[in-house]
Amino acid sequence: MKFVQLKRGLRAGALAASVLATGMAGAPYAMAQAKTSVQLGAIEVLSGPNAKYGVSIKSGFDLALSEINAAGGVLGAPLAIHYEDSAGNKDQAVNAVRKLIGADKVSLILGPTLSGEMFAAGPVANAQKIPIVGTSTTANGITALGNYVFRTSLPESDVVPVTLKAARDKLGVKKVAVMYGNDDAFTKSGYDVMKAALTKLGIETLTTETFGGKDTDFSAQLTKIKAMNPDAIVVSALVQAGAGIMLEKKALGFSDKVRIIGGNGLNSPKIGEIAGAAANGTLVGSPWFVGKQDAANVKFVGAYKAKYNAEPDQFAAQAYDTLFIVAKAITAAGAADPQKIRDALVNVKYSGVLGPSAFTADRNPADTSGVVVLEMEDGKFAPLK
Amino acid sequence: MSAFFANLLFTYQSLIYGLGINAILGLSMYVVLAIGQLSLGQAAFMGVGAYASSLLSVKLGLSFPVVLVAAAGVPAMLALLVSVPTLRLSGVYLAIATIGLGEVLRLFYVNWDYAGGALGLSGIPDRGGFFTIFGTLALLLAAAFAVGRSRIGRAMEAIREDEQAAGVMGIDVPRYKLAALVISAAIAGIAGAYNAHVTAFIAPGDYAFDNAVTILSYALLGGIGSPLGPVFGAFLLTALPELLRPLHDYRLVLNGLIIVSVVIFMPRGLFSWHMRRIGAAK
Amino acid sequence: MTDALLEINHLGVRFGAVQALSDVSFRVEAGTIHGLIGPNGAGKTTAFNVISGLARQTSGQIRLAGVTLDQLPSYRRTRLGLARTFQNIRIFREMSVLENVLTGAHVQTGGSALDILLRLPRFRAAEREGVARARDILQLVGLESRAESGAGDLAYGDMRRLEIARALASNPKLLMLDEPAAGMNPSETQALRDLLLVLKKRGVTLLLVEHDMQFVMQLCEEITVLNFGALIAQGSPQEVRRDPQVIEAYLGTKTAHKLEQKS
Amino acid sequence: MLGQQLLNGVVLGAVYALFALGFTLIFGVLGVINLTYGFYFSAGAFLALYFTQGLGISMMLALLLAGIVTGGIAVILDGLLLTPLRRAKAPELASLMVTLGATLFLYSLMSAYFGTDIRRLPPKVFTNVGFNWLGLHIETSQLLILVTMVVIVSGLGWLTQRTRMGLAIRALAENGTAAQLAGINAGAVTRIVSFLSGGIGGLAGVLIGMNYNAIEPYMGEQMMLKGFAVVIMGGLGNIRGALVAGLMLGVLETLTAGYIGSSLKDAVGFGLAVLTLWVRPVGLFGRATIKRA
Repeated sequence: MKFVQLKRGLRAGALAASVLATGMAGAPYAMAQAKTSVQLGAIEVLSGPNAKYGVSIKSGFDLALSEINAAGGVLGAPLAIHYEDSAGNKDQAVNAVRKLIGADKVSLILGPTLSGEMFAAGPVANAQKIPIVGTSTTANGITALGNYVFRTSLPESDVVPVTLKAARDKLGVKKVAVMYGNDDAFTKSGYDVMKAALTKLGIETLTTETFGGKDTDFSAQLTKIKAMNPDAIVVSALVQAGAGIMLEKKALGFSDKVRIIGGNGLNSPKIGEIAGAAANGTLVGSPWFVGKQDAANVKFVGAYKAKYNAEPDQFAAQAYDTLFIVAKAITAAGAADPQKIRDALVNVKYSGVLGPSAFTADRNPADTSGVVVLEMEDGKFAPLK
Repeated sequence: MSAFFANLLFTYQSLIYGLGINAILGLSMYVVLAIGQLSLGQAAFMGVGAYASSLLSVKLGLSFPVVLVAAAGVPAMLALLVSVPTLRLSGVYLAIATIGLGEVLRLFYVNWDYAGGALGLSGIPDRGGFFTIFGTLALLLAAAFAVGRSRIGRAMEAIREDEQAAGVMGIDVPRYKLAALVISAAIAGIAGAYNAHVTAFIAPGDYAFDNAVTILSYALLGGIGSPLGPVFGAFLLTALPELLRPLHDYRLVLNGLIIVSVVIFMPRGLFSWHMRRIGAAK
Repeated sequence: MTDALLEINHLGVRFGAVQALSDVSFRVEAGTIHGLIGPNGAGKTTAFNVISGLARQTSGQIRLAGVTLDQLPSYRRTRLGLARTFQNIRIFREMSVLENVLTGAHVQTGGSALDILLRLPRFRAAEREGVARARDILQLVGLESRAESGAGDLAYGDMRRLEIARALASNPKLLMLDEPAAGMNPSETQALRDLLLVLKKRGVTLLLVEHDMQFVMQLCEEITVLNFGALIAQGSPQEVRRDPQVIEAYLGTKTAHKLEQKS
Repeated sequence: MLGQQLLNGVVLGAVYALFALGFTLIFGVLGVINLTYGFYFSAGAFLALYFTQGLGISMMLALLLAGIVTGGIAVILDGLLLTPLRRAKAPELASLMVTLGATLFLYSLMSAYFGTDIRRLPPKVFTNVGFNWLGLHIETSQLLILVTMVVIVSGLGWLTQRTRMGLAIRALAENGTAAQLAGINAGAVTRIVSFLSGGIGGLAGVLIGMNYNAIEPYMGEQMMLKGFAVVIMGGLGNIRGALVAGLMLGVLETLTAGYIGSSLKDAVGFGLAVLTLWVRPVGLFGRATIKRA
């Protein structure tokens, strides 16, 4: 009896294996389509110290997902996202990519959250010819990982020069001090962009100061900067350090005219929440801000608030648009086939809460016309007048 | 059928590689703990191996065996330098000094533009695979057993139990401590090279305090009665986050709970078997 | 007189404000059993620690078979033929009895690291030989039946004997025993005395710290007496027993009482 | 500028010293590197947030309450985790490991529950006011840190040197077994020391969270590395040493950032710690006798 059971078990196993084997040969995507839904994967930082970014992104995806599926999904079937938590760890991000491709058979992967994770996970997806689309990976060199690696977030090099030019032309900023987090890929590459842009715009750099991403004390650097009397301080930092700099700058009695000019990292409502009045006057460039008054954005912000009882940040907005872009590409591809989706993605044009978007030949976002320079006023970013 | 396994291997490749690499790290920790020293520098030595090997691969395109020699040699040399002051220090001082080493190296990588600075080093070629990693692990395990079952293994255990009494047995305690730290650094460096060459990307923050602590927990969870303990501990702690994936946010919570329970209820580790320390039949 | 194995010259040890030993000199002749006695706190264990290299003298000299030991680390002294036991038993409790003795034979055991890694026949032969020798020593101390037991599981008296076996394994010229009879019952003490006499016959010189006066007086040919870190008497058991300073040092204690009765 | 930089340094140093005090106390007396210490720091900040925002208690009272509650947590954790190990005479490494697992557990529980968003004390609860004097600038929260540090240091000094309890604490620190033989209730002293250490950690968390106005679950872990450096420099278990080493580190870091280069700032701490280990392994103020292994 036992033997028979064992034999039956073996046969079932062999059957499953043969199904999977055909799957490997290329048919499963058609099967998946006929079966139920189009499978996407998403790798985000959902636990650990950087979970705030991943959670925002997931919220954006989920909102877009419910809207897409409420409207009938794609290719006549609902869209499904398998979430994998990378915990901000590149090894786990790689594990997740492999699991999504090998076990979940996804047609496309969203994420990972951090540039460092993409540098490790991107090549794996690329080698398997599965498109992988980062929504928050702004470091230099991301899309150079391969033909299947995309990103929808504007790299800093498209945004920062716009901000600095506005500061020079509208506010008469001629000499600045620069501060950047030197132990983080994101803030360091942001600094590289700032340095190049400052030179190009002919703005004088009085001093360049660094700090650690987890530092809380910036008094030494700011005291030194204050003595040099700059027109503005250009800062490449993430929210926590950025807000700390603003608070300390105010505490040290800088004139309000000395503004902070930041990169993408400071483009978060959290800045106003943490730094309060000290954040006023901060300039950032962004394709999006929460108070953007076009119909698509008003609808998005309203729906987001209704669903999560919180204001969306730029990570959520970027994720929200990205899922629509991907859905449009899948529809254009006509099948949940990774190769076809990739080819469709390259050509897809979409207009969402971030304005019009498309990809360049090297799979970076093409449209930078939407970049506006924002100014922090009473805890909210609004366009610089 | 083979496609099924090919798929399985693909899906769990980095997990499987991770098991092997972390087991090697567990062994490197074992070499130090077996002599009663507590080093929290294993992650730092791993990082030195990773950086040294990756730079040679990426910048000079050297062949993998050559790269591996450097991956073992450079951290070993560093260990030699570090051990001069730390050998005089006992227990917790060595632990904290080696934490300092990790932190100093992190700052060094961050400021070292040739090695990519804060951006890290990407595009590391895919070298060494299943057989390299697990072959190394098997070799090291065999070596650990061979050494354990000899006068060297007995001397190490003697030093772990009672340093002074070991000295009275005629054992050159400082030399043993030095050798243990240097060898463990070389082993960690090799693990670092494997890790770098299968994940394609390394960054300064990859070898920080957290990782040192994780490596230590491999050995403590598994127990140090024999070299199998840390290997077993590494397997478990590497597989655990993957097995616990469905728990999402509460994954690390459970991970911590497991470590606490093991230490309190099984203070000698999960795998408390003691190996015989004699290299001949009875 | 000419072939003193151990020579202690003007030894002084100071721990902070405490002068643990001051100007102590004595010689241990080869082939003898030499006693080192004195009331508690006299500095006997300190002397042992300094001779074996676990503590450093602040002045004076130690010579073993003509070699100056002064600043040598303990393992070098062992290699020169010195072995010791500890008052508060310090065996390796997590090893087996046999492994303990083999550890004691560390210096005697051959096999380079390469031999060990490749498990060459040379190495295995050395291990076999080591095990055979260790078993002989265990037989000598009467522990052969416990060879495979965990050392931490032994009875107290057996632990003391294991410590002696471990010390013997290094093939010492001078064996220093710190209260070997402590905690032993009369029959164990008798066995220990026989063992020490056998060792003496085999040419091992013994330096003995012991509180059991009867034991010391019966065994030792020469006795050195310390009190408050200073040498107060030296000589044969008969001489020492009659020494007024010694009697005074022990006066009021049970031992002193015993001493007087015996004389 | 030098005056302001020195003041910046002293304030930063006070932050380090304040954090390190409880850490070094627990090591000095109980002989354990208790990695859960950083958690009390985070927990204190979150508790203060809850007391002021959730219960509407005033800031000063919340500060005190947070210290008391974190002290209590420390006592409970010590009882649950370390007391069983002490009783079983487990090796030193086991205690390190158990606090490690507990740290992982506690931090991740906290971030799973509260999220990892940075929180701040609302302005109506606490607003910093700046004072200017002779061209120097200092804030209320910074003054509060300096004052608290002085109070704690002198309080600990009084407790350990002038009271019977202090005598018991010193005896336990000197030699656990001997203290117990001398009739000291080691359990009670352990609980008191855990309470003090946890309370100091919690207070430090509130004050420092308030000063930088950023409270998040992992804030304690960030402090641990600097804490290690200070405790090494001052000598493990040395309260006066932690104070002086903390201030020294703060001033040197600030001067390095201000006059040499800010990228070297973080290297100062571990550079000094490593130097201390080379030259004087027992720390600047440690006694020359090291405990025998």
